[in-house]
Amino acid sequence: MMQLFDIVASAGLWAAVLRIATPLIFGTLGALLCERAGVLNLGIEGIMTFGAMIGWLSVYHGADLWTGLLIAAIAGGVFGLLHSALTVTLGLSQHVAGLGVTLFASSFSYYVFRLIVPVANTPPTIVPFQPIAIPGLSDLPFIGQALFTQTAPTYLAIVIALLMAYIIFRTPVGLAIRMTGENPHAAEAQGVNPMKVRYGAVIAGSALMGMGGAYLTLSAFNSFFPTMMQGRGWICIALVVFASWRPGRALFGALLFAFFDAFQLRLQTVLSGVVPYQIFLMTPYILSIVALAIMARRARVPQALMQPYRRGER
Amino acid sequence: AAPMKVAGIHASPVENAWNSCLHKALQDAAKEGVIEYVFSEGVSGTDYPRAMREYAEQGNKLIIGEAYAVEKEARQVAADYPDTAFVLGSSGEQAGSNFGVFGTWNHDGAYLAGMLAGKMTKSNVVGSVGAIPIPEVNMLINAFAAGVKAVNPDAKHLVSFIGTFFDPPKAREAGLAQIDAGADILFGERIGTADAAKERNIKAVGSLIDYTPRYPDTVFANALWGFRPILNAAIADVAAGKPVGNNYTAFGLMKEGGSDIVYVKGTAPADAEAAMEAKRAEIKAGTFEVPKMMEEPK
Amino acid sequence: MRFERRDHRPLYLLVLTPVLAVIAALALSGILIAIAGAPVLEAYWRILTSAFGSRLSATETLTRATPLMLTGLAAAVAFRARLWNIGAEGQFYLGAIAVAAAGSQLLAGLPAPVVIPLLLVIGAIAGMALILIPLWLRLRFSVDEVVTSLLLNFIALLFVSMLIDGVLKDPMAFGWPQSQPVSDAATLPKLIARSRLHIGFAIAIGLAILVHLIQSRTVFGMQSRAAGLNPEGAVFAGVPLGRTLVKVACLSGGLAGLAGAIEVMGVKGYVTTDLSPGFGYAGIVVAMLANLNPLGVVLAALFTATMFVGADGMSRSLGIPTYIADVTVALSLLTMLIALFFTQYRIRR
Amino acid sequence: MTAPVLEIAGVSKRFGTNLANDDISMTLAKGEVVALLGENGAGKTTLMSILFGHYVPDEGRILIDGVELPPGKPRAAIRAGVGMVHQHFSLAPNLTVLENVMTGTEKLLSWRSETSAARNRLLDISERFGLKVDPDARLGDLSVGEQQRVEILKALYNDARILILDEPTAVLTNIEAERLFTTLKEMASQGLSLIFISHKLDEVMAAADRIVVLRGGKMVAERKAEDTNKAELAELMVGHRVTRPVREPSKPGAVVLEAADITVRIGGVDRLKSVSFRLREGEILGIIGVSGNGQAALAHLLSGTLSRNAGDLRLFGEPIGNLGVADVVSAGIGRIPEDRNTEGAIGEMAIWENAVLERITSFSRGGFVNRKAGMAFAREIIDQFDVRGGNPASRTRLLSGGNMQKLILGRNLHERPRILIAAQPARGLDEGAVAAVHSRLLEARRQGTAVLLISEDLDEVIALADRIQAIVGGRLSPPVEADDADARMLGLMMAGEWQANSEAGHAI
Ligand SMILES: Nc1ncnc2c1ncn2[C@@H]1O[C@H](COP(=O)(O)OP(=O)(O)OP(=O)(O)O)[C@@H](O)[C@H]1O
Ligand SMILES: Nc1ncnc2c1ncn2[C@@H]1O[C@H](COP(=O)(O)OP(=O)(O)OP(=O)(O)O)[C@@H](O)[C@H]1O
Ligand SMILES: [Mg+2]
Ligand SMILES: [Mg+2]
Repeated sequence: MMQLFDIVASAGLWAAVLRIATPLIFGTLGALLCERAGVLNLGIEGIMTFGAMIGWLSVYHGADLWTGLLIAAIAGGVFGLLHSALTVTLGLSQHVAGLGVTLFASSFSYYVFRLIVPVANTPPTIVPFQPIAIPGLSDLPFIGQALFTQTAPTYLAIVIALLMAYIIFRTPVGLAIRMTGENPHAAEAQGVNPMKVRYGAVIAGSALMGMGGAYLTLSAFNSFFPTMMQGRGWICIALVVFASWRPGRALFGALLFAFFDAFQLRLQTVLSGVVPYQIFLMTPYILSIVALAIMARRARVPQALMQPYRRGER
Repeated sequence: AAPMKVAGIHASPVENAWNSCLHKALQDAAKEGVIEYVFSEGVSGTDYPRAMREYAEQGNKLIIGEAYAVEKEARQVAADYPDTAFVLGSSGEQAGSNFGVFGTWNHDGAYLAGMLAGKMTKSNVVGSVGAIPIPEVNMLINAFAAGVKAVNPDAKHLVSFIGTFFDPPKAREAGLAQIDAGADILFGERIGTADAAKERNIKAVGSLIDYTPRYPDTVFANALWGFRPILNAAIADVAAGKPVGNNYTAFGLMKEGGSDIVYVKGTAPADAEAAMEAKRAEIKAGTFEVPKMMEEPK
Repeated sequence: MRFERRDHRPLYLLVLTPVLAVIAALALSGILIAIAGAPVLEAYWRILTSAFGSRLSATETLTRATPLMLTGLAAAVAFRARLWNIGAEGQFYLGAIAVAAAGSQLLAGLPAPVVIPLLLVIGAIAGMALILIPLWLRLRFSVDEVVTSLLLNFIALLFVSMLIDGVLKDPMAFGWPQSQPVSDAATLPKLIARSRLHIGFAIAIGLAILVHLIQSRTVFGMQSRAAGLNPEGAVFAGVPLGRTLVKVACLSGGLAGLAGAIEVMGVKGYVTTDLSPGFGYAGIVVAMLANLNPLGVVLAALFTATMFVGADGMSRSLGIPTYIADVTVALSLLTMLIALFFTQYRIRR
Repeated sequence: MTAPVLEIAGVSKRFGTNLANDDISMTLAKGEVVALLGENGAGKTTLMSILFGHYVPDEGRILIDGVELPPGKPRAAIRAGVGMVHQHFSLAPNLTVLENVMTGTEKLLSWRSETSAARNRLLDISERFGLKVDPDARLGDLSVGEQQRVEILKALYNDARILILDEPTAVLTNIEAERLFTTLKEMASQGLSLIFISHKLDEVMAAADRIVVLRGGKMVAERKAEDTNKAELAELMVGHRVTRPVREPSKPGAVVLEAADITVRIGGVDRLKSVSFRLREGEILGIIGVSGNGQAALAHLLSGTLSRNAGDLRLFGEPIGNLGVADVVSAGIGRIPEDRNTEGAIGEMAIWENAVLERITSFSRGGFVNRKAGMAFAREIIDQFDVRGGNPASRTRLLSGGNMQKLILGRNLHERPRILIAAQPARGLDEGAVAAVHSRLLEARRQGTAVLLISEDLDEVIALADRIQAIVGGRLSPPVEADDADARMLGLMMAGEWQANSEAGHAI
């Protein structure tokens, strides 16, 4: 019991929570934006993979880190464009188009990576984002080390979460997005073009996914590996539901999930071998499902989620 | 003679350290003109037997790879293609005349690195980050721990498994968690661990390949494993028309010159280095054998 | 530019569009092949011969299509009733592990004609058991099953990993986490000797026909379709909604579990955590390619397997990165989806 | 005459092979109220959708104040002052009233929604036109009538000068409808021009200045309200004379269904409170009431999709427990649901499947559906009940509302049920279709079927029912003989006035 308390009370744990959460925050916000406009984007796993690959590749070829992140965002946006073309213009089934995009984006990432990067004994590296100690704040005891010694993309992710909450609930374009996700016919009747809104939301959301992937290779690590995404994209899809489609709660959900993960890694150091490690790895998923069961009744699903909108068809 | 046609089949991407050992040795051999090398990577278990068959049908004389996930089927394939030699990483036994196996036994180096680490730790806590507790990973981590204990019986040894072979950011987090728990030297069975050590300015030990160039001030020792001796032995057998249904593991042992430790001199205390070098000589001479403990480390 | 739904689907279109889709996919992956410096035309030829050019390749293609047919059917059955089961991957693994558990220990020693059907049933039941969790959550708490069934995939895989690392671990595997093998009696007979093609392939086709009959001819098929299309209307017409969904879920989960069982009994013999290269997810795409038609699933699975096995073999014979196989499959799926769209819609202005 | 604010010039629109609008031209003057009339599928909604920019016309132009609107751009239409209230509401239930109204009214890429200014403006408008709403209420929590108000406010908020209402009263109660038309008249007097679509000829006669009639996509007539009458309009719409059938006297037989003190509770609310009634062979018992007073619960209870919490039900004299759909159907109870699109039919399934689904046990053996018999059954219904627009194998969604209703009637009446539960059987139908449905109900009555008619339409109930009970707040009034009833009295009953008088026996 004492040991558990020590783990939770360690600043290192909370710093890890923020690090582990960062790609999830980007991804979840991205998926959330798409879904708010009525489009489920299961392309996320592949888009994050491609973001991780292309962001890293750009920096490896001399771009600076921020340019790498930007390129990952743009690449994500391009896949968002593909997903929109399939699901918005053609109105194809959103699950399937998304799985198709994931399959394509991830295998394409690996293929491109293998063509461009010579196979070496260890994967080539870049110099990743370095932690920024925020002057003043980072000197605070405990909190300082836990919260204010992250790399720049982590701070960016948090800012984007707050910004997105503001945009969705406080600006005209946010209202247009929500309306499109609730009832695209109503949006159209008010002169808002639901197709354009969906395109915009999916492209922007996918750009965020690309950035989330790039965090893994530009900050959390310094190389790209095929298959390194390890299901993080799917977690984001779950977190959107967990967050009842609210950016603030998405931030919270990502942090909570990351907490489980960071906690289990530390728990292993004290309980190693007593409990099968798979149990630890399962916990975040099980708790997500439990949380869903508790929250589902209150969650307000965007009513037009997964419904294609075709003009002039009833 | 014309170079021998050799195919490599890798279940993981070839960046994966273990596969990269094979891949590098094969590439080197190809560069030297000894073999002609083709390969597939990221081959799933379902597709693995087909890849073996396809390479066999394409006339490759020797097929190098890993049977771990397909032990039964791999032997079946070998039986179906008696004219092709298969030499695969495996925990099982060789079969017939054309199915050879090898293990990855670089635990000698790990033990020696542990001897250095045991003398270097100030917090008296060291940690190991592994993929999943399979025998060869266990053996390595146990050997490291045994090396530590041999010189510092009071030291505490932490172990974490990340549950997958391939998640460097996660390995890094696992390493950080161990540092937070007090470890000041990390044994990184998985890539990513040393990144944690680097970030927190502590020392780390690498496995299979030499990580020191990648983490110059962090990784001070590596338990190397060389595949080339195994490959050479297999090529020689094939060329001589001898059956390859052998266990080639021994060619990878330290006393056979297949594995070793490389370390940055002067990082550990001089007496620790001296003690370690003495053990190293004993191992090479065959007078000391590092215990092979395959059970999951606690 | 607008799209207008076609009233009639002319036959030439139904034939032509898929062909165009394949051509488009091949053209696109041809670009990537050319970038890798390989001869494109030869690559196409190699795709064809690698998929069907020899006894080995043809049987391999059919072998790889087998689990796709079953997971494709699992998805098609569920989606028809608007039950969004994204969890076929997890159900696949549970089916597999159940068979490994029963086939290696409980039922060892029984003769093949007894043990094989018994194990198939056990695998199906395991798949059903898993899908009942998201279904229960949906019926009881109205939790969206897309997410829960997706998450259960990870849990199921970890669960399997735990079992094959623990109670079901094969002591003969030198500590590698893999299950004990099923007994020889439990191994599915081969359809063609000296190949991997086993009777699971025939079972899958038989099940596709059976599912087709169920969906098109039976009361349950009609009711499940009604429940999917319009739950309120179905209730008014006396369709027992909950019971129908449970039946649909059992059918879907059962098929996915069976896919895992058959893969173990027919191909691999035991369970590891890399038993499935995403068969469960691929099944969803297969089902959609088939427009949720059970017989179409057979064709779609064959198509997908052909593309994969063909491109995979091609990459080996031309020495270009293996990942081209998945890229080609992905491109074919995307172009095929678009092609199917144009069999249903026309462009106007 | 002043220049028209709106001119529709030679508009044509084709869907596949179907010419939905055929060279239609019409005008609208400032402050004028025009009613657009026509059978189901005549092309009214299509024309208005073109005007509003939802659809792109194949030919023709729309001019506002003499300036041509770009086709297919709802935004341009809104800017030009066109507001549209859709046949099926286009609102988002999860958003607030204010959010529904504000969508698209501000520059999309601005950094702030001016919410409080918008709230004030909305309150101003609602004050001015007497359309009261709470801007911060969640839309889904509002009644249908209030939602209708929001739809109109949305248009007014955009400074609409031309307001189009597509069947605005189809889902409103009489009282709400009256209130709506008062408001609309008021708007017209303030200079707004209005086009409304309706199947209710009374409304059309009362509210419109001018009436335009469409038939089969063509404009067939245009009349000033004072120069025409209901009969002529009905004939213009359908192309031949329509008369609603009248009820002949009949001798009701034995009581087949008897309810005593039935209570139904849903989600903690009593939807039915000690409801009692008796239904006899060969009679039509009309249940009138403003929607939302328990009609749905009553219909669902008798349809087998809801169970009661208290009270007794006797079917053919036998006491019975809770009934499921299968029991109800096999007992020979026919059911016409209130909402044909959600409950009555499954649009994506074939007509024959919809015909047999609720009695699937009689069309199957050993779990297998007898498709041939089902198709034959559907063909019989199509022939006997004059269902137009599809064959047994075509998708039901392609049927118009009226024809879908005929299909539902047909599958119920074909087997000559002993009891028929008919909820709003003529809602949203055109004059011709209404007449067809009514005569079917009367014919069933003649053949001895006991009909429970649940309706909000007083005229319909007075015309069809032998006896009438009102439902208010889940309670049922005592019955009155239809011959003794008049609109005023029924209006009082619907307002719950019987309770005061019921002690005095049937004093009214
Ligand atoms: N989106 C569409 N796609 C294809 N055909 C359509 C579409 N909308 C309308 N139609 C066709 O146009 C014709 C006119 O339909 P419309 O909805 O305008 O009728 P309406 O006069 O509004 O009928 P109602 O009184 O039932 O509302 C219909 O017969 C139908 O065939
Ligand atoms: N998507 C569509 N494609 C083709 N025709 C359609 C489509 N939707 C409707 N129709 C046609 O439109 C016509 C009118 O349909 P509509 O739904 O307007 O009927 P309705 O009487 O208004 O129904 P309701 O009373 O439910 O409003 C029908 O003839 C139908 O065939
Ligand atoms: Mg209409
Ligand atoms: Mg209508």
